[in-house]
Amino acid sequence: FVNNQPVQQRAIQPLTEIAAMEPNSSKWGVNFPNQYASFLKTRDNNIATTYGGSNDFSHLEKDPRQKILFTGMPFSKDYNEDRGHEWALTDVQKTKRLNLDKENPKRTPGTCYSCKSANMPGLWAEMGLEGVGKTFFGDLTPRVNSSIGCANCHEPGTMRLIVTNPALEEALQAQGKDWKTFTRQEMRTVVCANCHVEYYFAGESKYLTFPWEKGTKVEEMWEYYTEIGFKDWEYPDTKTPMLKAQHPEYEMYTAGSTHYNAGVACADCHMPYVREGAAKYSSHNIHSPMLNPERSCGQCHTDTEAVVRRVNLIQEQTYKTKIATEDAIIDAINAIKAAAANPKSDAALLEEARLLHRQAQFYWDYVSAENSMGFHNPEYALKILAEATNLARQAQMKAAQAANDPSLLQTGTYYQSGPSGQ
Amino acid sequence: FVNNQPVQQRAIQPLTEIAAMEPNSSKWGVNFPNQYASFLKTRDNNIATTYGGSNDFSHLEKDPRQKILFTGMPFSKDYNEDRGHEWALTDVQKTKRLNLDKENPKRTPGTCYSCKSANMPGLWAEMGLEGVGKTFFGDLTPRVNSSIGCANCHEPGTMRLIVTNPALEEALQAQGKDWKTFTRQEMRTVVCANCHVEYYFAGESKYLTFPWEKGTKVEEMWEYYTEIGFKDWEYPDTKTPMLKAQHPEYEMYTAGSTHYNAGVACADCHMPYVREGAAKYSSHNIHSPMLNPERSCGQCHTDTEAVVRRVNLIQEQTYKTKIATEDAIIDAINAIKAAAANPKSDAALLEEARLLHRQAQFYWDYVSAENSMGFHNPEYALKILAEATNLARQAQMKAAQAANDPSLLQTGTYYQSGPSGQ
Amino acid sequence: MTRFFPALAILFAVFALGLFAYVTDAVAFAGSSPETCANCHVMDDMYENWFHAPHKNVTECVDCHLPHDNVFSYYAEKARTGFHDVYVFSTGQTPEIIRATEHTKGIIQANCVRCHQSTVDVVVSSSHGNDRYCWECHRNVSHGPRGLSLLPLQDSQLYPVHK
Ligand code: HEC
Ligand code: HEC
Ligand code: HEC
Ligand code: HEC
Ligand code: HEC
Ligand code: HEC
Ligand code: HEC
Ligand code: HEC
Ligand code: HEC
Ligand code: HEC
Ligand code: HEC
Ligand code: HEC
Ligand code: HEC
Ligand code: HEC
Ligand SMILES: [Ca+2]
Ligand SMILES: [Ca+2]
Repeated sequence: FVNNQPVQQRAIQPLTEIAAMEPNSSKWGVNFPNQYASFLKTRDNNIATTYGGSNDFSHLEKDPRQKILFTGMPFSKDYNEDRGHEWALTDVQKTKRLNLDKENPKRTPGTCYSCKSANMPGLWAEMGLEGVGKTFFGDLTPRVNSSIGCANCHEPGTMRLIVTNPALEEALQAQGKDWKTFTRQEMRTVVCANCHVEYYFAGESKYLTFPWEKGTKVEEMWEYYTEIGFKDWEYPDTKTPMLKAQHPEYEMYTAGSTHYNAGVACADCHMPYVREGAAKYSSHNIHSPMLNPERSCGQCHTDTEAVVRRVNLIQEQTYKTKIATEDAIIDAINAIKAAAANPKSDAALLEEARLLHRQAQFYWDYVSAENSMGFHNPEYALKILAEATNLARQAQMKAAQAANDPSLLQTGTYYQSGPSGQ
Repeated sequence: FVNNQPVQQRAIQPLTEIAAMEPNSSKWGVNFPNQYASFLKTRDNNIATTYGGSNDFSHLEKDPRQKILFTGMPFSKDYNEDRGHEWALTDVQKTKRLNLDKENPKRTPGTCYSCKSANMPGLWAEMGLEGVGKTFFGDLTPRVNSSIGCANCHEPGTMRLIVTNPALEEALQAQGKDWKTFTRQEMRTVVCANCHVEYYFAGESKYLTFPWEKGTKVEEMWEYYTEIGFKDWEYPDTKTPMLKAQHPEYEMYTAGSTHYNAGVACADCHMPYVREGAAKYSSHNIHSPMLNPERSCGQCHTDTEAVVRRVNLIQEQTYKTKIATEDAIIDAINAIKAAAANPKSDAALLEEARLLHRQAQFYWDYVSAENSMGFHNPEYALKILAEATNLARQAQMKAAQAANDPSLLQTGTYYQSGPSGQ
Repeated sequence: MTRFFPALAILFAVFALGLFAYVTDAVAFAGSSPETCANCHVMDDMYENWFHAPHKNVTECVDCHLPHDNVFSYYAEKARTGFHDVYVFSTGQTPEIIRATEHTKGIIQANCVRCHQSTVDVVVSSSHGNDRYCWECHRNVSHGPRGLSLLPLQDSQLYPVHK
């Protein structure tokens, strides 16, 4: 059997040549059938895990508090669990968060395609970040026909991992970093930061920007947003200038987590090596490691059961603490609403209450919108939630002071006021 | 290399026979000079680490908030960092927490010697837990002449680890556990639970009791104390029936921590093996593992620097969060004081405020009195602090509602009112 | 006919074994060279990690993985695991993650103690037995740093040289 194995190739022998930024993954697949075949499997996964997994359940139905927390902005209409990379294009096109009225000033810009398609590297090369931002989403649609694909992560020919999103390149530069000097192990994390990061659309041209100028910790992004005076929307009735955090997986993970500290990369857990006969390759069937912990964790942890038990405990503790924070923010919202409706309220104190509300919700969202329910960095997640709860309670107290009305200090208002909570 | 070693003795060859419960460790030391010599070194350590270490600095000076939090009870007079086992007897005799007035109903009972001396196993055998509790501390002093020693942990002859404190045996029994069935590895943790646990003195006979009937998690001990209506003291002016938590190392560590989950024992980190010639033995020089991480952590973690960095980060995050909790509790105390002083305050709401205050401080103390600044179970510590802060803020809000006075909602009162904070 | 059967059977068996030995390179398997174990690519990780671990200078795979109490149990176990491994490998049933069995762990533990008796006597040879494996603490002695990425050690066949 030793002699009857095919001779091992020591390097990849390309069968066909791939053009730079080729959006069609099936062409790359000719050279790399294993990676391509595993990649296609992201279409078929539909298995839920306790808090994540690949079925696109609605977060708003699972936890109706979030409907209240996002009142007045698109996430209160439609917010589903993420699923495999092959679904990205479908999902962005069908979400009710889009505004497809071209004449409306709030129309959805082309920027929303940034992280959903292998056509983007080509489009960025052609139009730049600014051009994409200025184009209406609907106008870009005909030019976008592939979901996420090889071109989002690889350079053809060498198959090196590369930064393909210009917004990431700029954000790294703003911190004085050049990804071209990164090691291969670093790239196994940074390549995910093309997309799994907090972002906002800067200015009229809806320029895709990562708020990392001061750093990627939650305090640093908060400071950045405060300094530029950015808001995603105004919370109705409370009139708080709000921020929405989105999938800060990269930021949370790299904020000194145990695994990051120890040199572990995203791909180590989410793209473990798998064997096909005697050959090994990186699984491109990216999903929750809880669906195959033996493979994802077992390469480093011999007692897989023990670490899975830990994941469960960490997530449960994070989830419970997160819900307590949500309850506190909802109490604050109700108090601020009442205070804002009261013409006698002290304007300065009310403004303080709003600022506390804004910060509490951004801190909470940094944990809530992050997709690992705390696992990527458990201590950091819990520390942030402790701060967010403290801020939310202080927001409520300031509102009561502003209105000089202790009856605004009701707690547990979410439970008292029926299912809508309002 | 295998054959040129001297022939080894297959078991421990005792030179002298040791009597059961022999309090004099130097007698045991004749048979086990290495263990005894390392044990004696706990006298000479005097090195501080960032949050722990072996010099007995004052916690009240390092963080004056604790003086406020313990107002009205002995810990506000004297509360120092712990140091080596050889100091236990000296330290309990010199602490200003003692009440040495034999006629005073609040006189210190003999129970305070329970965890400080190798004479205790013998005294328990003679007087029982009840007899020790009924005896005045001063009256027991002449019978106590050794600090902690071999007899607190070992059975002579076999040198097996054993439970020597009857309170631990009873607490385990109450949970349906029999330590005699425990594995050797389990005993390497349980033997520390003879002392490193939360306790209280039950009833008039000051019967040493561990509050574990419902379990050892913070919620379970809280429920237990609530059910039996126990209080350690009444907070002056607020009139809150308070609880004091003490060194719950065993409880915190075993509450699903990563290391406990993975089968690691206290002795693995605090009593690492050391080599003397070719043979290795357990270091009995018990202290902070941060004083020799290469040995304490280095066999399991090859990158010792990385884990030490992690300890620093975990402790820093826990410390900051703990201070935020203290600030919140102090705000609550000040509000409740004012509400209690106001004759118009609503009694029922005020009572609710007190209950919240009681719980917030017990939760906080479970983390604060635990001696690892979060490291033994970082996620659990932070989760508990998040809850404690939430409870403290709610206590403050309830007090403001009770007095119908929004001016009680001041935050950061510790900073506003000068060094005494009151 | 029945008279010839045993002889024929033996002849056939010798032939079959010879053929088996030829196609499987079995002579190598009778030895103790670690490269032999690594013949199966599924043993690559263990080989690579043993190669980079402290024991490389002093041990071969079989020093830990085969019993050393006497020559019979050594070869009996060698044959047993050898056939098991070959069978599993040849029939394509190799599990994703290979784990030492409890049986194997017992053998390894005895070997640690065999070489390190003098060091560990005080701590393991007590009247109350020893209930942990040495490598619960010495996580890197045999197969290199556990918990660190194994991937950089494995990339040569997967990835073109990366500048
Ligand atoms: C040490 C292993 C590990 C590393 C490293 C890691 N993750 Fe995860 N990740 C997990 C686990 C475990 C979950 C939780 C899955 C669940 O709840 O089912 C998760 C969840 C996720 C999810 C949500 C999955 C789902 O089920 O919906 C995303 C997205 C994600 N991680 C992206 C990343 C990114 C990007 C990085 C690097 C910045 C990263 N991960 C690093 C282990 C890891
Ligand atoms: C080009 C943008 C992009 C890049 C690069 C990218 N992702 Fe994603 N990822 C997405 C989007 C968009 C989704 C959600 C798709 C959906 O739900 O429709 C997603 C979903 C996921 C999920 C959830 C899958 C599930 O079944 O629930 C995981 C896990 C994940 N990504 C991990 C990674 C890792 C690890 C990397 C880097 C190796 C990475 N991603 C790189 C955009 C990207
Ligand atoms: C910087 C990259 C990036 C940008 C820009 C971006 N997304 Fe995403 N999107 C992601 C990632 C990563 C995920 C998967 C993680 C998650 O769902 O939290 C995702 C998931 C989604 C999903 C599936 C899950 C859900 O929330 O229902 C939808 C729909 C979606 N995005 C729509 C949009 C829209 C609309 C915009 C523009 C307003 C947009 N995205 C802009 C990276 C991005
Ligand atoms: C979400 C990001 C992402 C996408 C999309 C992606 N890859 Fe990869 N790919 C990776 C990462 C990460 C690695 C590991 C690289 C390393 O170890 O240096 C990798 C490795 C590879 C390798 C090297 C061998 C191996 O298996 O480790 C090949 C070949 C490859 N990918 C082909 C493809 C092809 C073909 C596609 C499209 C079907 C594709 N990749 C899409 C992230 C991606
Ligand atoms: C590439 C190596 C690697 C992979 C893959 C890996 N880990 Fe880890 N893990 C480590 C290292 C290194 C540590 C730090 C402790 C140590 O040195 O052992 C660690 C620590 C942990 C801890 C303790 C941290 C805590 O907060 O309790 C848990 C739990 C854990 N890992 C779970 C997982 C899970 C679950 C997976 C798979 C989804 C996984 N690990 C994948 C290397 C890895
Ligand atoms: C995984 C290693 C580990 C385990 C297991 C462990 N500890 Fe610790 N312990 C530490 C570290 C690290 C510190 C922090 C030391 C510092 O801050 O200097 C600490 C601190 C302490 C302290 C305070 C030390 C000082 O410097 O004052 C005590 C007391 C303590 N532990 C007792 C215990 C007990 C009892 C157990 C078992 C129930 C236990 N430890 C289990 C690592 C451990
Ligand atoms: C008989 C009671 C008792 C037992 C049993 C006991 N301890 Fe202690 N321990 C104490 C007391 C009391 C102190 C504080 C002494 C002082 O500060 O005067 C202490 C202090 C410590 C310290 C702080 C040392 C320093 O230098 O700061 C550590 C660490 C510690 N113990 C760990 C352990 C471990 C681990 C075990 C079990 C193997 C254990 N202890 C068993 C009573 C005990
Ligand atoms: C159940 C065991 C137990 C009992 C009962 C106990 N202690 Fe301790 N004591 C400890 C342990 C363990 C430490 C070390 C950990 C620490 O300081 O938190 C300690 C530390 C101390 C210290 C040194 C550190 C400091 O706080 O200044 C003093 C003094 C002390 N105890 C006094 C007392 C007094 C007085 C009593 C009776 C009211 C008492 N102890 C009852 C276990 C106990
Ligand atoms: C605070 C608890 C404690 C005290 C006090 C203590 N020991 Fe130990 N001792 C242990 C633990 C834990 C072990 C490890 C036992 C095991 O691994 O089964 C141990 C192990 C031993 C062993 C077995 C060999 C070894 O080194 O592991 C000897 C002998 C021993 N101790 C002697 C003594 C002597 C002599 C004294 C008094 C000077 C003493 N011990 C005091 C906790 C203690
Ligand atoms: C509880 C953890 C633990 C266990 C279990 C353990 N060891 Fe150790 N061992 C250590 C530590 C810590 C040292 C380092 C002592 C030193 O450096 O002074 C050590 C040292 C050694 C050494 C000397 C190393 C050198 O640098 O020369 C040998 C050999 C050894 N152990 C073998 C074993 C064997 C064989 C077993 C199983 C019977 C075992 N150990 C079980 C923790 C452990
Ligand atoms: C007997 C073995 C052993 C000893 C001794 C040990 N650890 Fe660990 N440690 C583990 C295991 C097992 C894990 C869980 C992750 C894994 O499987 O690697 C872990 C995880 C960790 C983690 C990740 C958990 C987190 O919350 O981030 C840190 C940090 C760590 N250890 C630090 C230390 C330090 C510091 C010491 C010494 C004071 C120490 N360890 C001693 C076995 C040990
Ligand atoms: C024919 C290919 C092949 C060769 C050559 C080989 N192995 Fe294996 N080995 C395997 C396979 C396949 C498994 C998985 C078997 C299973 O899990 O049932 C395995 C499993 C193991 C295991 C873990 C299972 C157990 O028995 O505990 C050990 C240890 C092991 N091999 C050691 C060795 C050593 C030592 C050598 C060299 C003397 C060696 N192997 C040579 C294919 C091989
Ligand atoms: C110094 C002793 C030692 C040497 C030499 C050694 N091993 Fe191991 N091996 C171990 C130990 C210990 C384990 C069990 C690891 C565990 O359970 O965590 C193990 C486990 C394994 C496993 C099962 C995989 C696993 O992680 O459980 C395989 C396969 C294996 N060894 C093969 C080999 C091969 C092939 C060689 C020679 C290249 C070799 N070993 C050399 C001690 C050794
Ligand atoms: C064939 C004999 C042999 C076997 C089997 C063996 N060792 Fe060793 N081991 C040695 C020798 C010789 C050294 C000294 C190596 C040196 O100094 O470079 C050593 C060194 C060590 C060391 C100190 C170096 C280090 O890595 O920290 C430890 C610890 C150790 N062995 C533990 C083990 C454990 C655990 C096992 C079983 C899994 C084991 N040994 C199996 C012969 C052996
Ligand atoms: Ca998902
Ligand atoms: Ca100390």
